[in-house]
Amino acid sequence: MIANIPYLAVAGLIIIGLYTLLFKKNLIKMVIGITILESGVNLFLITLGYRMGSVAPIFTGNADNPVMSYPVPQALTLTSIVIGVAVLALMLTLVIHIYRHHGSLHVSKLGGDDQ
Amino acid sequence: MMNQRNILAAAFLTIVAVFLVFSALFMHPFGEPTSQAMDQYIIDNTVEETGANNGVTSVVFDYRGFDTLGEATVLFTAVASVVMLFRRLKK
Amino acid sequence: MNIVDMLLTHAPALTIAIPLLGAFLTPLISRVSEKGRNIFAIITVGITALFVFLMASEVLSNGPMTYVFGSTAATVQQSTVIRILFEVDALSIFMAIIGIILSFVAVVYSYAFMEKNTGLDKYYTLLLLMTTGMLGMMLTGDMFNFFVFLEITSIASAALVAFWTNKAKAVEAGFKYIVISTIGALFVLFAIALLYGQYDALNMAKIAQSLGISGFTFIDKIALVLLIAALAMKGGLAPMHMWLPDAYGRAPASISLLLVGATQASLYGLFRIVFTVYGDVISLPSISIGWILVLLGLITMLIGVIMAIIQTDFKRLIGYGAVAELGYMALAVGTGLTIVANADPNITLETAPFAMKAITGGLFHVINDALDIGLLFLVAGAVYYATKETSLNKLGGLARNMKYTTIFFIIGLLAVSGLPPFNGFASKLLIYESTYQLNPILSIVAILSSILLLAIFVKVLHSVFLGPALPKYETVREVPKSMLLAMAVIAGIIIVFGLFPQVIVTNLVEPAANALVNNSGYLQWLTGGF
Amino acid sequence: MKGMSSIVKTIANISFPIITIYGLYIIAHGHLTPGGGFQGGAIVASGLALLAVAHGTSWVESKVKEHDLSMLESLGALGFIGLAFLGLIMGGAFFSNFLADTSMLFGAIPVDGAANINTGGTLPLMNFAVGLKVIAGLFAIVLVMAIATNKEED
Repeated sequence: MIANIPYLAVAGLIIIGLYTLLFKKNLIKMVIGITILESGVNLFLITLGYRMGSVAPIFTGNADNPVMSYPVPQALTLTSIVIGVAVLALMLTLVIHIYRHHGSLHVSKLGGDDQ
Repeated sequence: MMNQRNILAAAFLTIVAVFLVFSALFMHPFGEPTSQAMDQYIIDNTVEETGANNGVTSVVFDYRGFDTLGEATVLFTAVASVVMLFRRLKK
Repeated sequence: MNIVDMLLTHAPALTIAIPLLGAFLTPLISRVSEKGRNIFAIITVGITALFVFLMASEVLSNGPMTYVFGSTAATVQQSTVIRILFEVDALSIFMAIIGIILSFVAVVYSYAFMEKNTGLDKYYTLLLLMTTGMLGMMLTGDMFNFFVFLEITSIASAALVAFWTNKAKAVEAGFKYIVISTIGALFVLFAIALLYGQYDALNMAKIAQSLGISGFTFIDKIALVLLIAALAMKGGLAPMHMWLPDAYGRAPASISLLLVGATQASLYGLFRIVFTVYGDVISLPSISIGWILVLLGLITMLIGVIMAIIQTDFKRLIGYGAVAELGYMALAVGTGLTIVANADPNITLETAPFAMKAITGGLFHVINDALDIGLLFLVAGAVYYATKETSLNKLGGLARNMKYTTIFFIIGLLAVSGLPPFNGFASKLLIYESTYQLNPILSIVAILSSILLLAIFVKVLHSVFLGPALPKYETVREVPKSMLLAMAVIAGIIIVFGLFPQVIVTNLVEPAANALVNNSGYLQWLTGGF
Repeated sequence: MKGMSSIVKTIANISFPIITIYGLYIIAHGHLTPGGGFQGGAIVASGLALLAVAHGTSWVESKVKEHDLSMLESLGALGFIGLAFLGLIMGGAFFSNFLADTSMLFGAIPVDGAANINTGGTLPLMNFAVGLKVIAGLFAIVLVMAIATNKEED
């Protein structure tokens, strides 16, 4: 159980992100919720690549290379973080426009208009 | 606060929470990854094949370089979108 | 001669690289000349279409094609797959053909449709990026690469949905679309991480192979459920379809056309994962994924049709029509899946031939729906271009001045509701026959919703095109030539598919269905060595 | 945003070159030390954002136009995909590292397992291209958003 603490931290982050997303009425808080959710998934990606007692995969040239953690999940997380920045920029742009149109950030403004 | 939509959302949240906690418990223990076929190969011959000290950069730009091209495209898309959405509408 | 062979070997990479190069060049070219940029975009998509058809001839003749990014050396060292690999088999080339037709028509259509708008260099850049994202999703053989291209398509289409920033509804639709797409994509990433944690592999074929070896553990079940939920949400299936009519209804018409392709790319991702990655493992459990897809399809169909009745906005109505059509695809492929992924050994493809017919019907309906719904969106765009009005109550009597658009609308209307001479009928007939054999109620509901769709679109035909000539629209003129050309291309394809369905089914849809059902072809390069 | 007090401006002017050099260092040594095109580009973009905040958007608007930034970004992106195409032509497969172990520019063979500045093959070039793209891109986002929200106030 103790060995899986990081995964429980990931579960906690994702649940907090989802809670903020589902229950908060302010648009900015929804965007924050998505960022928390995204950081939870990134944390999960990173924890997959760790080996007990390993160091970062940087080679220093001395022959006896110590045990190294996996480089692939770190590369995937790099991509995921940049995607998070891109999505965040777009969402905030749209929130600015919604604020200009409605003057308020309340989610009720987004009501599906099945008139 | 407990109107119909919130109950639905609460139910959805608990289902996802159960999924996550179970996946957390059933995952392989934190420090011992079960299989290391791909990563061990990369660690072993990063320096020979790509000539880079930094294993992550060799994965980012050489072994999985196409992902990084996709990622650079994502950033390019985001910048194009933001600039497009803030344009002046009247010509 | 070796030029064609050289191009052919690099075709998968060039299919993605050329529109991407075009997207990066567009801002530079638009500084030089506005007209030049539009032509450049059309040429870029045209060249990409050449490469897609070149690959199609290769793949349909001699089996799946693989392309490794980064080195010519075989990357299957000690049965691990290091680099990113593009796997193009009959199913992905079938979807790529749909994607490239839609984007070519969209580029030609937006030449005149978007003339009076500003910010067009970014518009064309995002259009090309959306095409790249869509094609990338369809051709890639790597899970994480699929996620990256899914994100490119989501961001580009969300921005394009919100293109008319002066309309509050369009910006809201864009925000809803990007929020739901991001959540879906994050759960796809979480499932990919779960699979990576298990098997230390990101290649779909490698994961399928290791799944086959080590069986269906609890973590794989969670990953499968997350993938199905996220991709069904991105594919517009029932419980989470609310974003689709808003996004389709508020976007410019050429973008709605591309959105149809993007949604179907997510649906392709769902089929690829359920049939190929989890192919030989999925038949173990007693619960059948097939029945879930069938029920999802039914609910989607009913919701789409019922909600379409009460719509008064032209494009939102077509959006709900698109939701209903997605229900057909899920229903058909789900019916096939109930047989393919059936636990007890005596129900197999041989004993239940209707499963193969259902999957063929479902896939044929994917291309038919893309064309029919696409044509209807182009007609709605033409009506908006001419009258700046999309609400059905205010429109009327346009047939007098816009003859061709009316003809195209009638073709689209008959094709969507599956009437004989057109392509909708060919695929829906296959679906009716096969779902009847699984359970009669399914095909009854399918036929009823087709009839309802016909009724709805006839009502639209009457309220928009026929009826008394409104004074406001006396001066309405027909839309420019390039828009008519775009609509004519799609209408032509619809008629050709409608008159000769067997030709298309035998040499395009059937190989795709076979490639979908047995994944041995997909894994062949891994097991059989490079 | 209007500019801040002169103290903040002078401190920003002093710290901006330091941030930029550090960011460029991260980009240049992407294949040796932790970091790379994205991380270094983000650092330099944050330095530029610091200037925009300190001096106010009107000053920045007079200095750099959004068009030039998108040109820079397109150039960076073209450099990156150009290298990938070169890999296709010279190295046989799209995105192949055709410069590694060929002792051309950046192509020296790493000796006894330790790479140095000159052995990265196409990696350093890709780092530069991506770094340029990220600098121009992120600063364009910051600039456009600042101008848009700035227009609202006055």
